Amino acid sequence: MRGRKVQNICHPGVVESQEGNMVLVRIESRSSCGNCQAKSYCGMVESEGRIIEVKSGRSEDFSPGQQVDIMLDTSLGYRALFLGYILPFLIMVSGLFLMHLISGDEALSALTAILLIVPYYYLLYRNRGSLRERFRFYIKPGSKSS
Amino acid sequence: MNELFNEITLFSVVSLGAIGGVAAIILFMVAQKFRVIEDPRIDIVEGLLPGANCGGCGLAGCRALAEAIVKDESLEGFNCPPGGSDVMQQIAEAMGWEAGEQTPMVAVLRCNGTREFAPPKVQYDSAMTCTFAHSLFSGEGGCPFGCLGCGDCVRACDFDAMYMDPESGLPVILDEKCVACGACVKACPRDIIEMRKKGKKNRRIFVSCINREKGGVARKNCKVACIGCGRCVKECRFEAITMENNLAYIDYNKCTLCRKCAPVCPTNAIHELNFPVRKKKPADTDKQEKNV
Amino acid sequence: MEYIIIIIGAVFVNNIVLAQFLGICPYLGVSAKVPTSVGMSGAVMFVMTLATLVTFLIFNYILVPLNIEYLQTISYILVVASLVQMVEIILKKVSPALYQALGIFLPLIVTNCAILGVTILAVREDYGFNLLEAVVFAIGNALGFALTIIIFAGIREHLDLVDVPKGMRGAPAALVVAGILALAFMGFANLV
Amino acid sequence: MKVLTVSGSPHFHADHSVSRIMYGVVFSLIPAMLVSFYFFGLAAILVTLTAVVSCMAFEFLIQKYLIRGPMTIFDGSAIITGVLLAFNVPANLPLGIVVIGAAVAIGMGKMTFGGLGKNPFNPALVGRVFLMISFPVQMTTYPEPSAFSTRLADAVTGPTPLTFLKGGVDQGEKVSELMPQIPDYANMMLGNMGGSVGEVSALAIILGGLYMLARRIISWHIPVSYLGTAAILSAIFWMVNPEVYPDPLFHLMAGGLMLGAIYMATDYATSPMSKTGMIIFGIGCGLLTVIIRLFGAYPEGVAFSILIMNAFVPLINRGFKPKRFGEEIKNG
Amino acid sequence: MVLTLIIVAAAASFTLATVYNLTKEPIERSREAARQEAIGMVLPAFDRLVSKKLMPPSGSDSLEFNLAFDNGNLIGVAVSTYTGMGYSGVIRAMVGLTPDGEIIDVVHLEHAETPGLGDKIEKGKSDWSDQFRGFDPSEQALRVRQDGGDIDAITAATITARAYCDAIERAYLTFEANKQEIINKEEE
Amino acid sequence: MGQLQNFSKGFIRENPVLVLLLGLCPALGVTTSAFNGLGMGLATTFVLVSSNIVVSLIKNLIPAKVRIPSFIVVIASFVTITQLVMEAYLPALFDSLGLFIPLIVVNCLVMGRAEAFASKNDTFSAIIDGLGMGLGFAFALTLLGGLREILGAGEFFGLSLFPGDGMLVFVLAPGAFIGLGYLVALNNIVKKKLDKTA
Amino acid sequence: MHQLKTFVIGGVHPPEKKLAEKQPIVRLDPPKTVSILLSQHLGAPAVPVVAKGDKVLAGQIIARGESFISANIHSSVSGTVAKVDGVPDTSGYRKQAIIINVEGDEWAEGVDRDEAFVRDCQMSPEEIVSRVKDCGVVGLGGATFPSHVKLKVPKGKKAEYLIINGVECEPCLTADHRLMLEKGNEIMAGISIQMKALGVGRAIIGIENNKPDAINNLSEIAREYEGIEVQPLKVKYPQGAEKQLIKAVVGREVPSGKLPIEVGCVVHNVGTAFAVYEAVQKNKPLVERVVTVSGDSVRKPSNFMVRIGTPVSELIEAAGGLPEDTSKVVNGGPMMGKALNDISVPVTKGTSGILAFPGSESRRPAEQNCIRCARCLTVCPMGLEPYLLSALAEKQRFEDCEMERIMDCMECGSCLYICPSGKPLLDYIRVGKNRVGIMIRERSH
Ligand SMILES: Cc1cc2nc3c(=O)[nH]c(=O)nc-3n(C[C@H](O)[C@H](O)[C@H](O)COP(=O)(O)O)c2cc1C
Ligand SMILES: Cc1cc2nc3c(=O)[nH]c(=O)nc-3n(C[C@H](O)[C@H](O)[C@H](O)COP(=O)(O)O)c2cc1C
Ligand SMILES: Cc1cc2nc3c(=O)[nH]c(=O)nc-3n(C[C@H](O)[C@H](O)[C@H](O)COP(=O)(O)O)c2cc1C
Ligand SMILES: Cc1cc2nc3c(=O)[nH]c(=O)nc-3n(C[C@H](O)[C@H](O)[C@H](O)CO)c2cc1C
Ligand code: SF4
Ligand code: SF4
Ligand code: SF4
Ligand code: SF4
Ligand code: FES
Repeated sequence: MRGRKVQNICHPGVVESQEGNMVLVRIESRSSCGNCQAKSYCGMVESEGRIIEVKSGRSEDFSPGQQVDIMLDTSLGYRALFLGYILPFLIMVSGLFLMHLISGDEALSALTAILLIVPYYYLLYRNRGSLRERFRFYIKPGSKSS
Repeated sequence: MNELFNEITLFSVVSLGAIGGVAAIILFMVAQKFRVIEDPRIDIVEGLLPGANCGGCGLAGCRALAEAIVKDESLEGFNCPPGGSDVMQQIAEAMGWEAGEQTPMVAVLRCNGTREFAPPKVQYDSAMTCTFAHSLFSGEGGCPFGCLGCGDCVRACDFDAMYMDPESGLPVILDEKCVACGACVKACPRDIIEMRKKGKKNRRIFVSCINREKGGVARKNCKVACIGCGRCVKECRFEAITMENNLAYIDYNKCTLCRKCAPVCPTNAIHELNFPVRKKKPADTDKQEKNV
Repeated sequence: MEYIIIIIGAVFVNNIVLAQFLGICPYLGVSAKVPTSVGMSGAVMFVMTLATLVTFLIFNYILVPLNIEYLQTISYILVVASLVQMVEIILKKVSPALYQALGIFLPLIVTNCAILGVTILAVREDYGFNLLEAVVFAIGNALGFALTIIIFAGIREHLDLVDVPKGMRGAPAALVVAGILALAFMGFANLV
Repeated sequence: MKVLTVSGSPHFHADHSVSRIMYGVVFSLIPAMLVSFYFFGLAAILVTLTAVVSCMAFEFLIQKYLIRGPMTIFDGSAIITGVLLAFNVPANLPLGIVVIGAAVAIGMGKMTFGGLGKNPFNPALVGRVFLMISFPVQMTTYPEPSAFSTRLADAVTGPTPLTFLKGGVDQGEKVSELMPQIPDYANMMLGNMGGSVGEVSALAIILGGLYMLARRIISWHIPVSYLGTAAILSAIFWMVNPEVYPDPLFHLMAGGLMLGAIYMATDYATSPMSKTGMIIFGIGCGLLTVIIRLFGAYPEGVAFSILIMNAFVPLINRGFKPKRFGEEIKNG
Repeated sequence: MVLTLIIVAAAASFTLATVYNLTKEPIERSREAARQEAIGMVLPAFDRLVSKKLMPPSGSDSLEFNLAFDNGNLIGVAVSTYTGMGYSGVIRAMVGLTPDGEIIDVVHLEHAETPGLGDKIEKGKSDWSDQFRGFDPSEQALRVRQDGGDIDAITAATITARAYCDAIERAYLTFEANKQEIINKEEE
Repeated sequence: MGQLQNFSKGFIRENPVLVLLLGLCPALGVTTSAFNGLGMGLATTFVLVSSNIVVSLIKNLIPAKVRIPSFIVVIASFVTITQLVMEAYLPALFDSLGLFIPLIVVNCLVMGRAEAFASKNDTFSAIIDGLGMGLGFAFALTLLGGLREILGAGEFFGLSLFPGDGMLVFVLAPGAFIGLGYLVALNNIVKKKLDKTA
Repeated sequence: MHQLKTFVIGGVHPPEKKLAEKQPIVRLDPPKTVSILLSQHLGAPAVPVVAKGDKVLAGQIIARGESFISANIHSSVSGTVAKVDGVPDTSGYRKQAIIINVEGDEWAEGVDRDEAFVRDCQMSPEEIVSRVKDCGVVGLGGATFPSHVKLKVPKGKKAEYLIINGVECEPCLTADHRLMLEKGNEIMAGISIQMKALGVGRAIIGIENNKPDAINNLSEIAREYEGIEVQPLKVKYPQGAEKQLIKAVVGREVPSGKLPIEVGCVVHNVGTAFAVYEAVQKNKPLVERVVTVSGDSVRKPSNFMVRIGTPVSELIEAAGGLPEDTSKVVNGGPMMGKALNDISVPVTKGTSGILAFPGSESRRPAEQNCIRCARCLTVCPMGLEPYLLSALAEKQRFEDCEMERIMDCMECGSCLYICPSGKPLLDYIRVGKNRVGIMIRERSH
């Protein structure tokens, strides 16, 4: 009954396929220069977008080709941001400064800093299951406005 | 010679080759993982579309339509109202398909409750939005079906195809600009605007009223309301007119534009657009001319 | 202290967008939503730092010793472009869920202009930065970028609601806002 | 019985209107205006008049020919912008520059965004900062105050207390040695010091502020938090080293702090909506003002800090919402 | 695929190396020309130039001293000096000194001061820097008037003016500190 | 679309700066004077045309998957060549354009034309396209540079127009944004007028 | 001085204009015909149980509320059913109504029309509730929510306080005020009946300080009742709104989107208490109510006891008719009432007042740009940001409206009252609420 209190981020996409209670949705990375011929090549971001898997109890309501909106809690978005970028950033920088403090060697500390994110990513990899559980998406039929 | 090709050349070639190699491997992997399988035809189709992103096709923008068309490999069921059949024809040519014949449509206003015919009984003094006015009261003229005149439809039109006539208090649709995107239809809280076939030579006949009240009641608020007398239904030989809830409706697919029905309507609720002037004027054609 | 001065300098005095004119495209283009601009900022922070580390190494340990500094542009662009992609790929492999969430959160990842600009500036002679200073410089610039785009996303949300006159809507208003913002930021002149 | 009017509820409306509020502000500015006329004479009157007239003229022209909107020049907001712009420039500023300032304030600061209430930045300050940066020489040459002055542009010029002190401290001189050379606090309070047209008299400005508070045109939150923060921060520095950093009282009365805190930080369109937001805004302005004054290149930081905080207003509005009914369940 | 890119990169770098080698000379030459021009502007005609680096009494970098000889006589020294006190960024200037330490002329080499304000130190933009001609730092104070010196500041750009004085003074002080050595040079 | 149209569209209707809003960083960064704007515009045009030529020549030799990185390398090479040649023969301009020359490499305009046009068309069309777009870019930059120079310094291409200094703000960062903002608005109006007459 | 209790966030103080304050309630005779709408209450319309031509008596049931939230409707007069047809309601749309031609004034059997006061009630709580339901009692405070529903405490919840709403915070209206003066005993008895039904030990009557006579009168009577007390309140609109009243009286805040029972309170209007008394002690269905006729255009501001279904025009006649310059007639209070486009509409159970204003007072101020003065947000008693909600709704950004809690708005009108730029804030907020409501409903099924 009650309105959602959480804030959502919305992103339009197109249903790619639908199996079981899983809907695969392709979202476009809408780059800044929307009307540029270079489109997605600019900035060298992949162009065709990504496939998002959405679990939905009403997956049969969605058919391939349909325009939908994918939604995600803003707070989850921030969490993803933290795990994806901020935390490795912090690890990298603190590794850099620590190593520099210890060894005083620039090349060594730089390499350490860069390599430190490898174990971080490994940890992420080990936890991918629980992350999958946590990052849930909602789906709804698309609207023109968004 | 040494001037041009020295160890700098060597270092350059080697190091950049190495960097390039590493980059290549990474980018190669990228290409593998995120292969671009986008059909180049989508771009072509998109290029042909007008780019108004109006949503008239029912999809989220021109690109979406282009994708859908290419995906279906056919134009069946797709329609770009702003572009019209011209664009569809072009796409068909570009793709080497047959273009499906499109019926050009246009928006019509099914209310003639001008200040003259449905004089205002009260004065509205709130936000100029039909949606709110509709929720507040039946309207200045008292007709609970008629146009409220706050112009939600006009604001919804992206193509400058509508304007509010200050005289009549009704919106006016400019046929030549209307691309049948349907935005106004959605905007009107009273469903007054209908998308109809443009018709031969732009000619259209329709009942310009959607009042479903009983005749007397409807007539009390508006002189040109459809009173549900049924004369037009009897007059039409093509069974194009139906009567439901005291309201006549002309089916544009059946109507042959024979013009028989209009003169018999006692309230002049039936509109003829873009016809030549009748030779023998029935009682009050002057009113009809206003509507053209 | 040194580091703090570098950061204050990069964030306020020589703001990357408002004074150095780098990363204008994302400034104008990134969606007018505050959360998105925060996301963008985080991604830029990570990538900018990483790129600075890598290019610093390449510059000081390959290009300088071999006397081929002139290959800076071409090698940097290759490095920056592939780094950005690599982060993406790794993230996708490592945690698809995370990757997907970020895909919804961020409309675009990183624009190279700002990254490339900062990596080139970080090894500029007259700054004479050592590695740590270069990294702090990169972080400062990322923060400066974050500050401006988040402020601007806020203003944009406001402008979206108030019906800016037709001719000024969109980019023109955004640029004028940037201009006034740059005017205001001149107040920080000579702060460090 | 005439035709009935149908409108949504409520059917009562409070006795406010935009122009009443705006003219209230204009009225409250009169004391400061009189003080400026007293000390800077005809020049101040001319500058004020020019600014007001050109602000109204530019608003008229832009509404009429560019935006084609309704006539708004008599709602009083352009008058305020004009007066405050004039109050923020030296009395001997060439009138041509005043007109440019008015054009920028109204054209760029206000009408670019659609006019009253839509602008994210304070128009008068946009005008002032634009002039400050475009015409640094003219904008930093201040006439000396003199009672019933009738002189025009060629008045004796002198530094404002802020420039004087900053210049001195930058040269390594001590605050205690510099202080005796500037007007004493009583004179500063009354406005007998060098400075922009309307900023000199703290007393007159406070008077106007009290009037606006009494009429509930503004609330206390922004001025108090702004002045309070500035006072506290400058007091901390002063306690650390009184020879380099002047005392808080000096900061409060010198320069445009009072004018800024009471008239310009409170501008509705460019300040936060909620009470907490206003306090955050005031604190931000206070911090920035003191930092710029003490460490920046400019002796005065009020205009810059308010403009910078203006930029944060949408974020503040987003982050500090009014307390909602039923938010925390307090049962007892 | 990888190979293609390596080849492309190699081909590109090969071309670049060639262009680099081709332009190396002209770049050197244009740099040298700029230096010569600056020296020429601050010194009278000379026939021989000897360069040497000297550390200033204060400052992190050494200064380049160009001793100019005419007929074997030291006729002046062109000092490439710098200051970090500018409004934005480092200011570099070439200062010409007579063997007595009097300033012949000053010309800026590089600065990032505000156009319209600080850039008045450029000779083409204003004649402000002409006041250094014939200035004798041993008798007059190389400081702006506001600071009790004998140099008129640039209106509204005191900082730049102050910085410029600092740069010149650095050159002068270094010159004074190493005067002996420089004079000795003459004797070599 | 005729070649002429291909060439001319870059000036108003599809002006890369004023309409497509591409490459704004250099557009803002270097336009302190009309001359700098023109210089930057021409440098970009050179890179654009040369890389368009090379791309259209080698388009068939490059496998699709490494197309983008190869194009990057090609573009970066031309940028470096520009850099070197400029430093050698136009040292003053080189100094004032500074960082923005290497940044041509990330100018979406260059990459965009290479990818969207040159890689699909013959060499001649690619040259025309590059020239059109590049000169449109140069046009916008010169316009903005001129505007800023006139308002900010009272000069145009170094020629003094009126005595005095002008409004300093226009040579500084804020002036760049403000000038471009109103130019874009103006161009919108002009474009609308053109569309109406068309 | 001791600060009077009131609610904390927001609120305005419109001119009170209680013109009919001193006018005793006058009972009006039944008119010639009445039109009794089938939907006079919140919830589903009642279903008619009579047909054209039927003879009916006053107090006889003529339509039955069949769904869970609905209410019975009784004839307010005796006579013949002329037809069951659409008649324009207050907004001009036709709604089904039973139209009765009045013949005499005979009452149905079982209705006790004796005025004598009966204090004690012997019924069990269940019996009370079912009697209230049978008699078609609905909330008379404005929302016309069926009272029997509110008298049943939902499972798992517990009511601690019955709060009686005698605030009458709307300007002009004096119906509750007069009722409290003239029917104090009956109201008190009604309250104790309601307390019994709800099983609560305490009832608090909240009355604003501008009605000292009512406060005195009820305090006097309350001494004879255990657990009932009178709480004087500071004058502030919209104190009468349920959540604000609870906050003012017991200091609890009903969470967003929740009902008062969440914090152990049930709120009833004094008129409802009186109606409950009449239903339970006198078996008299809700067929008449007190209506204030007032406003600057009314010649004789009065309080009338009228039969439901009487045309508004008759009330106005009884109050001396309307002067020529009248240009707005409002059904309800000036802050929440509905402007009528036709004065022939019938009185319903929810009609608390009929106000008429001259032209000078009935026009809205001209609309200007929002100057972001924050007045609307300062006065919003729900702590919302009306300027934002309205702008979002105008831009059709309904999802954002929902996020900004548009559904918390109770349409009190404080924001639109205070706005200096004459922004039609509430109009757009209503559009937004409407659409968000649809969105929420679509989502939940
Ligand atoms: C945008 C801007 C740029 C400035 N650039 C310089 C500059 O390059 N050099 C300088 O000395 N002062 C510059 N100033 C002025 C200083 O901030 C400061 O006001 C001045 O140097 C103080 O000197 P005065 O004693 O002449 O007023 C600039 C001011 C502004 C607003
Ligand atoms: C803004 C607003 C003002 C209200 N003012 C009053 C009032 O003055 N008196 C009153 O009895 N009810 C008022 N109500 C209605 C009450 O909220 C509540 O519905 C009523 O007291 C419940 O009692 P009832 O069910 O017996 O009507 C108001 C409601 C709103 C939303
Ligand atoms: C869907 C709905 C269900 C309600 N259920 C109950 C209920 O179970 N118990 C109760 O005491 N009141 C209930 N109410 C009544 C409200 O609390 C409130 O008294 C009524 O809406 C009138 O209040 P107002 O005049 O302030 O708007 C309900 C109201 C609605 C709309
Ligand atoms: C309390 C108050 C303070 C104001 N302060 C300013 C001001 O500092 N500068 C200004 O241009 N306008 C000011 N105005 C006028 C008006 O609000 C301003 O022009 C708006 O920013 C225009 O949208 C003020 C108005 C009020 C009510
Ligand atoms: S009139 Fe209606 S259908 Fe026609 S273009 Fe306008 S909005 Fe679309
Ligand atoms: S047609 Fe509909 S939307 Fe248009 S003005 Fe009339 S009521 Fe409003
Ligand atoms: S009260 Fe009116 S003018 Fe003030 S903020 Fe609210 S909507 Fe805007
Ligand atoms: S009408 Fe709604 S938004 Fe306005 S003050 Fe009342 S509760 Fe708040
Ligand atoms: S040119 Fe696009 S971000 Fe710099």
